[in-house]
Amino acid sequence: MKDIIQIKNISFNYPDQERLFTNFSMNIHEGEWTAIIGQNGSGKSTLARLIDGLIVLKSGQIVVDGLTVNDENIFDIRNKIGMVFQNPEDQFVGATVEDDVAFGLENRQIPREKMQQIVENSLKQVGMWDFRDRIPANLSGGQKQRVAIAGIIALSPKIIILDEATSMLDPRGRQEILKLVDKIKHDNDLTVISITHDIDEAAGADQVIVVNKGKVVEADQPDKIFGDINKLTSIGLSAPFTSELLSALRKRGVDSPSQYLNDQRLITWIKQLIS
Amino acid sequence: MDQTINFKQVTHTYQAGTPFAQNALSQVSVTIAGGSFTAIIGHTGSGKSTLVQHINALLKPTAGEIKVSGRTITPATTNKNLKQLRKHVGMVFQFPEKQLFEETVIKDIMFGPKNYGVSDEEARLDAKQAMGLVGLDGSLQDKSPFDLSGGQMRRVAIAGVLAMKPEILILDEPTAGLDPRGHKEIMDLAEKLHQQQGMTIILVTHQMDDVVDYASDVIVMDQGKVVKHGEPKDIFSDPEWVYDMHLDLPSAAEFACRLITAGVPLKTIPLTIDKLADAIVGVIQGGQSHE
Amino acid sequence: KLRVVDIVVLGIFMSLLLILGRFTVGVQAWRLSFGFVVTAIASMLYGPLWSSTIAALTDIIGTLMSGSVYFPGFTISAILGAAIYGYFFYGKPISWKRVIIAQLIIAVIVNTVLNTYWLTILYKTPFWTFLPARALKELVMTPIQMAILYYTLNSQTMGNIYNRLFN
Amino acid sequence: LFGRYLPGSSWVHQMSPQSKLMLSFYFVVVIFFANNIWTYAALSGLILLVVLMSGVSIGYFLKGIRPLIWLIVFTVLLQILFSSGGHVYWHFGPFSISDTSLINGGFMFIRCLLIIMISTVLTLTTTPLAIADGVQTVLRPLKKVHFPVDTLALMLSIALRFVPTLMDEMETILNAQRSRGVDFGSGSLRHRISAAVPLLVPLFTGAINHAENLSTAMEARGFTDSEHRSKYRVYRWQRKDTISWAVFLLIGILVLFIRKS
Repeated sequence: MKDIIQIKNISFNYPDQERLFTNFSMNIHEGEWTAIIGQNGSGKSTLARLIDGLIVLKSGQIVVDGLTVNDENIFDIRNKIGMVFQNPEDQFVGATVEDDVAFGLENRQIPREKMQQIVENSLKQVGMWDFRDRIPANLSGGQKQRVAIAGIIALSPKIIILDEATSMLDPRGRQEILKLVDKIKHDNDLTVISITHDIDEAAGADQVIVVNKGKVVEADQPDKIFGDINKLTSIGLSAPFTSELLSALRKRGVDSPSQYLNDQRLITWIKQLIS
Repeated sequence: MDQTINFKQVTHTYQAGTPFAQNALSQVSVTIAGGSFTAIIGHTGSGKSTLVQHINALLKPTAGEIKVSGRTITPATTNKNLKQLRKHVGMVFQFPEKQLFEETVIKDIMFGPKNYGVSDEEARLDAKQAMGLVGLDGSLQDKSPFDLSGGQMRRVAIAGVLAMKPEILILDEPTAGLDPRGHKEIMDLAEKLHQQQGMTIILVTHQMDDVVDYASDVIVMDQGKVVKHGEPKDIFSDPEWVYDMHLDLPSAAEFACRLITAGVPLKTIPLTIDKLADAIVGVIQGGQSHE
Repeated sequence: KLRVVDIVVLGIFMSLLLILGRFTVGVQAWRLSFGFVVTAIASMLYGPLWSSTIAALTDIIGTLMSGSVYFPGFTISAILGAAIYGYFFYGKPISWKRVIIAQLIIAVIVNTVLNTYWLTILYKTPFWTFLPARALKELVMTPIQMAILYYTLNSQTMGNIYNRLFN
Repeated sequence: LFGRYLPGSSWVHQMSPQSKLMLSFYFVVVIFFANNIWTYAALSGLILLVVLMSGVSIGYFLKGIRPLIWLIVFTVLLQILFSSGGHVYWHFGPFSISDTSLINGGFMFIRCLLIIMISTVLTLTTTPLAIADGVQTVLRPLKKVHFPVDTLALMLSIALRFVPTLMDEMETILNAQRSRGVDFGSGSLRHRISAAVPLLVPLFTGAINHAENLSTAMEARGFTDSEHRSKYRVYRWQRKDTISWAVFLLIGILVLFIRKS
């Protein structure tokens, strides 16, 4: 598996603040959905900003799709990465939905005729074409995040980084956005990095990286990570629903597996138990 | 004092008398029992926030009346003399850290009590007590609230409301944007205030797991009306209806529904993980006894 | 040369000017809007050129959008006011002396003389009939504005904002 | 604040915002040349035509005038009491009422009405965004003297985009502080001004938060500077604009001819 992002021995701290990362390393596989989890203040969002060159690295190296993150490559790298941020309100630049999707295209000086096509196409992919002349004040948080995603599709990147993109949405809006990103990932062959503390979302990822106090605690497939509830709660996270249920069954004397099962596999296992 | 809140035929129209007039509440009659932990649920725009803002008269009804601890709020209620009511009904808005403004944590928490004419010393005592309640370390009191972490800032804001010693506490999505640990701390605080201090808690939320874990009563709103009012088990007993309201089931209930669809014969729909585990164990044993 | 964040901050200040310019405290003739605080803060952070530019633009846009009568004279007043704040506050310690002189110049030249003169042109009314009432209002409001400016610009919040933007 | 736009597809709605903007400005200038019954009649006729072409009911215009009624009455009264000449009916100290002053008062009334009407047509038929775009187009020639028109255009669009957001936030902050016992609407002037602190500090802090986040998002989307960008939103000059200008210019020339010299 090719690593589309390599983070090698980075160290970072904000001025006058404690060291956030010391000799931190991790890799992101191309074409996978990687969830980076950790409690607030663990440095997850800083990591996303470092990858996109939005904050300057002090030491170490980050390579994105063969390019080292530095002043010279910054715009090529930003062409490869689309970011969706936490607050839907604070990433809407345009006055209306279509203006906002066009913003990134305007920055790249795409001619107007071509822009119109791309904007229409992108908005249709996220189901927001009918809302094209709405102003942000008349959209829900979930709809604004859809527009942000359209703005990313418009630039056809290789990587999407969701920086807590669903944490301010209600559960339904959250589900819809995740489904949408999943569809877009498949349609466009993208790599997705999701920075989140929604464990149930992380449980559906291909790879999970657990970050705590500026260190990678664990990086593996969800099966390997989510079996141990105590370890997760000890670093301020919760366990996925299925792990909690298995643990509750274990307490009731049911001989249950200690590894992580997703919803479907847990249902199958329970059915086997009763048959 | 009696903490019961009584809505009688309350209608609220935004921008009344203009072409943009909108009924945010229509003829709502509901009683929130004193001493209860009541969750208010409903999809976005169903009128939840409008409803709770009537309880401390931030909004006044266009028609109808609200009785809160011996006071009656009607369309004719003026903005004068609402202070006592607002002291009695503490209101924590969504993202309450956005209301912080003082130079130090302690001053910000003292702001509420001082608005009610409490002396400096007394306000300071109330503030310290509130800091203890929300679990803020005393050493933070002279820091600027803007230097704290997001979760701490939220607790400062909540302490600012608790320092006024309200008897009714309204929490509007108090855990939005927090991580799992922060979430649990805030919800446990609400439970503590409910059980130890006998506060009436009104929680506006989208998190159904919190509803079953903490609330004793649930009010379901849809299109400006109260469509159901009861205990959690009554509300979630009909999954179809819950989905029709554009709401979710608690995780355990949702998983139970999927088990039933897959052919696992559960008799009821459990709302919590423990009840679900019990039910599954019941089926297993039941199954074994048949053999 | 402005950084990206400066462009956005100035944009959002324009937003605040549009909103706070219309939000007033006080009753009837003694109303005070907090627009001047926004202008002063923009002037202190970004200097007279940028602050008078955004003041001019918000005057034009704000007037046109609210459907009131647009008159270029008031734009000139807005520019002058912001330029005066900028001259006195940009990159300098905000002392009582500076605040008093700046606000006094604005009160006399801009608010009293110029603005009355604009009304005279716009509605063809005699200059001296409007003047006394306007002068009286300035007499009451100016000291209040001075106090607000001094305490706001020297507040810890402003210090925090300055550090976040420029350090 | 900006809720005055009425959606529609009338002649006036379809004109480009920059020409609407310049025309209303031009019209106000022409009003200053009007000085007799014929000139005012010509301009009133033109305004009536514009109102008809805007497809907006007269009721809306009257509603727009209502808040300004006292200003109008006041200016008209001043005009009547202070202008001199002609046959004097009544006088007291510096005040007098004569036939000339009554006529002047009447003209003043029409003049106020005309200015308000043209501004109202503009706001009722043009979205805030289009007005901002219009202003920007009008300023475009200043680029030659290195005036940062593109940067200002971007600032303006951010400003408009954040007006509803910040108004909502202001409302929430007001409510949150009211819940903490602040009484915003009453008390002495001193009390009211000190009540502004718990409003303004959170409002500004929030504004700076928005600015930091938004600028990060803009950079992530490839923004570097406002000069080197293509443009998505363009308002083209149309035949309707040319025709409207022709009519306005004609009436302007007519006014110059029939005014009292």
